[in-house]
Amino acid sequence: MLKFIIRRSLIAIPQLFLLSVLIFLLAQAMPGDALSGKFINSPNLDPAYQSELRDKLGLNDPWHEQYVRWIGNLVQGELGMSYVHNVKVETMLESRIANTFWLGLATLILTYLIAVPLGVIAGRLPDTNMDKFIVTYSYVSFSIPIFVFALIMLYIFGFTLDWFPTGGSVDVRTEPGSWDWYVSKLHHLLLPALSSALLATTSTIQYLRNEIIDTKLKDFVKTARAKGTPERKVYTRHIFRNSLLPVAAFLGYDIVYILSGSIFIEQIFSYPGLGQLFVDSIQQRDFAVVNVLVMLFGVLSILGTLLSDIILSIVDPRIRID
Amino acid sequence: MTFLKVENLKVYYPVRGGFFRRVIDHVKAVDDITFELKEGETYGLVGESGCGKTTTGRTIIGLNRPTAGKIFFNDIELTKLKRRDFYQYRKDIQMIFQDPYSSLNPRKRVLDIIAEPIRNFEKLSPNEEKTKVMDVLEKVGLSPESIYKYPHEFSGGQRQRIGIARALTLNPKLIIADEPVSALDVSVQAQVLNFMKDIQKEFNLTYLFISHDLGIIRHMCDRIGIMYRGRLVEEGTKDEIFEYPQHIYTKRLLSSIPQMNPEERIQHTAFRRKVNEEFKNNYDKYFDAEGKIFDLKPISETHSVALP
Amino acid sequence: MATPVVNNTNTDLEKVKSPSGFKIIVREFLKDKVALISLILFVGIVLYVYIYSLGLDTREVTRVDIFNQFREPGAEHWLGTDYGGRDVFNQLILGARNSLTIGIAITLITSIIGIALGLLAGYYGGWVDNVIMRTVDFVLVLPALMIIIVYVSIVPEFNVLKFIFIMSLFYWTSKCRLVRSKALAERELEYVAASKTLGTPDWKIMLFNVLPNLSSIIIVNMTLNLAGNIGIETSLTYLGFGLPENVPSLGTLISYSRNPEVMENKPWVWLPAAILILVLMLCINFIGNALKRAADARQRLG
Amino acid sequence: MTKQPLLQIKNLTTSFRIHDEYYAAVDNVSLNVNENEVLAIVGESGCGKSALALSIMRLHNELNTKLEGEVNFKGQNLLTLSTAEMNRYRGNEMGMIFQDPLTALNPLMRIGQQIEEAMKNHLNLSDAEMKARSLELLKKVGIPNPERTYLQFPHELSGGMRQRVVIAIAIACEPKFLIADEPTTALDVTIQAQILDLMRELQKQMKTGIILITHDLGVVAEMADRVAVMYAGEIVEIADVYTLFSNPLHPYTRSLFNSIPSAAEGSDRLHVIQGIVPSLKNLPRTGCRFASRIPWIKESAHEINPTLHEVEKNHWVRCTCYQDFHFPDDTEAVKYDIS
Repeated sequence: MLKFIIRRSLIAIPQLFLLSVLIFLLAQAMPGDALSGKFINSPNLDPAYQSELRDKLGLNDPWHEQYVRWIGNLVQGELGMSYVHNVKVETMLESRIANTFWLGLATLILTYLIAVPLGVIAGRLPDTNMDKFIVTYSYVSFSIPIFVFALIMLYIFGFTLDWFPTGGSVDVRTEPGSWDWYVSKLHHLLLPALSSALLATTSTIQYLRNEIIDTKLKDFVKTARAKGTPERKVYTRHIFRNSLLPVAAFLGYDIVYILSGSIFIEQIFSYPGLGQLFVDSIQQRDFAVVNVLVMLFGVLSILGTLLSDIILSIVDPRIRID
Repeated sequence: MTFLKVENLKVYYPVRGGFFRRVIDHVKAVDDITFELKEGETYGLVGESGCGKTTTGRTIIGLNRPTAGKIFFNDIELTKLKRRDFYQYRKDIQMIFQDPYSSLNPRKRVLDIIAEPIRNFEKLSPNEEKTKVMDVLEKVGLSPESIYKYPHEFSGGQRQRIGIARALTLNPKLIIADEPVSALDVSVQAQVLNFMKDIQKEFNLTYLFISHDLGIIRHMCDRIGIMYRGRLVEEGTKDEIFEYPQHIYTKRLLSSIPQMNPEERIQHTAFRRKVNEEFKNNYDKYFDAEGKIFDLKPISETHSVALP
Repeated sequence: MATPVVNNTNTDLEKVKSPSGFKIIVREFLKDKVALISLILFVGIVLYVYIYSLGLDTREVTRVDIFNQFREPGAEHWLGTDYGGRDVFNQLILGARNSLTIGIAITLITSIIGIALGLLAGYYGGWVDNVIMRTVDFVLVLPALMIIIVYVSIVPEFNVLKFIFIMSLFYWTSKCRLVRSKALAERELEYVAASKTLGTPDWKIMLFNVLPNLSSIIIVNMTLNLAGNIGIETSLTYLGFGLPENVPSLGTLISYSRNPEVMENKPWVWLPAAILILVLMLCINFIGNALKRAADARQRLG
Repeated sequence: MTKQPLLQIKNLTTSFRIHDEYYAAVDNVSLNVNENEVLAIVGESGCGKSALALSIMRLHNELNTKLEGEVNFKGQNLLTLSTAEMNRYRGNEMGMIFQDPLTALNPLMRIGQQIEEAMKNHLNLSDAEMKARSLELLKKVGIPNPERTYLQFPHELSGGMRQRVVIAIAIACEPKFLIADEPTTALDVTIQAQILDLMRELQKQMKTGIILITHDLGVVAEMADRVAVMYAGEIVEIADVYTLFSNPLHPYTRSLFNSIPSAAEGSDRLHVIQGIVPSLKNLPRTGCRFASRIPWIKESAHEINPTLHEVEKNHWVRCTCYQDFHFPDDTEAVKYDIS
């Protein structure tokens, strides 16, 4: 198993490298020095001064030197400067990382809280009305674009019914750290997380349902019954266990899915997280911030899928060999 | 002139392992085997799963690439030919497959299935093609009207006949039959086996008959090669193999076949136990220090055994 | 010769003649009323949209008329007007047409790429498979949406073709994976080996033997992908990084809701577009899933 | 007979639902199995032999299966029991061995756990006792290194070893009765011989009653005490193994024997049974079910409602057509297109 994990991790290295090259190339296509954010093309600046500045910043060096320097800075945690706000990118990320993390975590928890029971029920009792309802829900949730769904949720529960706040991550009037503050945070989190989670359940529900239906027909389930195992245990020990374990491996992919969805969710709910920062930065053409965010999301994606594969190898003994 | 000669054939598959998935070892699916087929005979290759019998058949017809060794067909070295020439010469060799369900493309009509080789090798007008296909169908005992049907409209035995019809369209000289009846029920097996014997006489076919079932092999074959772990352990005529087996593995294989006579089963079990004990105790006598099988040595004109 | 000619009683007994693919599909739709309604609704909407839009001129429709700002729905303007005084209904039709057309274009392009690479990878296996699948793995972990957004905002002279290009660059992978895994399984079936022994060249086996056996799965997948691609296009347009301004999309109308005033008090501007997307997506999905069941049923019989 | 049979099947009918209609795969079958006896049920695919095996253990999907008749085990009709009551028998006094040892074992559970599951259900043993017993069982079924295998997963074992594990599970609670459904079909011939020898030995030791389901007459000859031949859901002939092999009477039994290229003797042409095995939906429900496959036998030779006749002691044959049965001569073969 360890061997598998190491080998699988080794695949992530070229992926990380290619990702960084891609972002480097994108950055070259952006105006100014999008990697450090220290320099912007501007018609207001004296051309001679601009050229001097380029030299000073090393923007005329060969590309591989620039690349190595950029990577070196990244690794040391120097992410560059925001053109627009003229602060370090790290500073801009700080508060937003926490917000996105909590939103993501809440979404994940809600996703599994909804998906696992529904998938199990549908798989256990296929072709009943309950199952038909769950399957229809999973089709519907699969087909609605996240931004449409989020908008409708916001319109209904935020504006029309006024059950949830329609923007922000916390009520600014509350004292940070106080009980009310936490409650307010949760209150702000709930609607966006629920909107995202209700759609993220699709794959888990459908996978679980099909897997349980398939597993029920497997010979080893017959063996278990032939041993005289009580029906309840046949389900828990054999059917659910065997079908649920692979679901654990979806975790990484779910993280990736939820992250990319956060771009829309945070925008619609005006939730100050990384996704919103990304859209704002693009609109303000604050490319240094944009680059860091693309890199960050890419790295998280790579780590997420890596995590999935590792979980799968732990869960399924057949993969450990190899 | 030799009809088919397989000389020192080796088929190895790489085993990858270690950190960088380098080739660390080889699975020796076929490990240096030599045998010959005479025109008109049926040669049986027998062995248990994984012994390399199927790989041998598939390599002769070009589905697998040999690692080393030569294959001669009518004195032409197939293994040396370029791709295109290979197909020209190789069309005299055809194959009958194991599974009558998966060996026919479910999306194609019988006409298209049987005409496939004609379209590859002969330029015929659609009408000539149709006549030829109907002709072949009639030969295998199916109605010529079935050309517009799909495979799923036939039973297992009929499908197997369609497969045979397809193999017959190019008038082959050698047919490699890879477990042609093991997917079928006993009564259908009989039908296909009888039929294979009939067409053998009619078209003067040579069969390389690959099977794990010694009963069927005995029924069908003139000469037999016993394979074990990628090598031939014994080769001889049907009677030599069944009446005077020499190698311990052959004996073991034969003693494993269930006796059809319940009166003798106690003796048979005892005999089997004896053979198994000999297999364990005299292992060194039949296998070299590394557990490898020796090269075949002739003990009579037709009978060879892998003994030191 | 001993072989007797044809025993027709044999074939008669075995007449379990399974129905053709088309019949199975018809049966599946007749059985599933939701899918049938979806199909009728979808075809109706598509026909209406394409025919009606023939009489519309994009420039006319998008001309700003400041005096007609935010008219509520009424006789003159079915669905009212937006902040520029433009008729919402006309924009809705044009948007739907553009979103559908571009969704279809992207689906076709990504399908061709995905099917071609997937077939090659699955059929040949080995290093070909390795190279293609590692590429797929890499594209899959890229933050595609973000990169598309970056591309859209920095590429000079952005237009529809460039949008289709960048979308296609990222969304061929799932089809490639699907086709590859199916082709891999198909390759092991003996009919492929049979074709090889009959002298059929590889490209013919791939195109005329393997591909037709994957067709139902591919069609199902394309249907579902169409919904997905329209979803992504409208999402991006909603954020302002999708279709350029001269090509209105359904996402454009919805994006007006980013103004809280419109969101809360003038739902006629954005809600119809949102509902239309919803209806289209649901229709496509129910159709796709009915097709999927038909394909599964066919597989059981085949 | 004074002694009560271990298992008594009376008029068992097993029907499956296909498109809202029930079709009997096992049709009115009655059988006895005694203690310390191996009864083989032999037939081709689709004859209902596996459905019969599953019916005894009641392992069918209950939603689309209907069971009628009686299955009496030690005087208790199993068909009337609730699932929970049935579970007291399964794995305890009745064990089952399946065809494919790979799929019969849970891929995600260690071998030890899978053997102990049966014990946990029925025996009151401590963990240590269970482990000791599992190791003993593994040794008993001929696993060379029980300690190691105990901790392994199914995919780490070869096919023969897996089937040994399946047997170990089946005999974990020392059942009085075993059903073996094609236990060697998925195995190579040398492994098959080993498994058959093992089963024979265990059977003698434990005096188990066994129903052995198989399509292979060779396996029957090696293993069985008595044989029932099934065709189209019915038993067509039943006799002790020596009688059946020396004097088969029913046309189907005789045809079956004649279509096998036996390893013992080499005849040139094999007998082909005319036509095909009818599918469940098209099973003939009246008259002699085998009649359509021996068309050269005149209709009057068959009974209208064929029953089992005891032609000699304990040798039963269905229908009267066996008296007039002969294999087709050349003119009949041409007339009825028999290849």
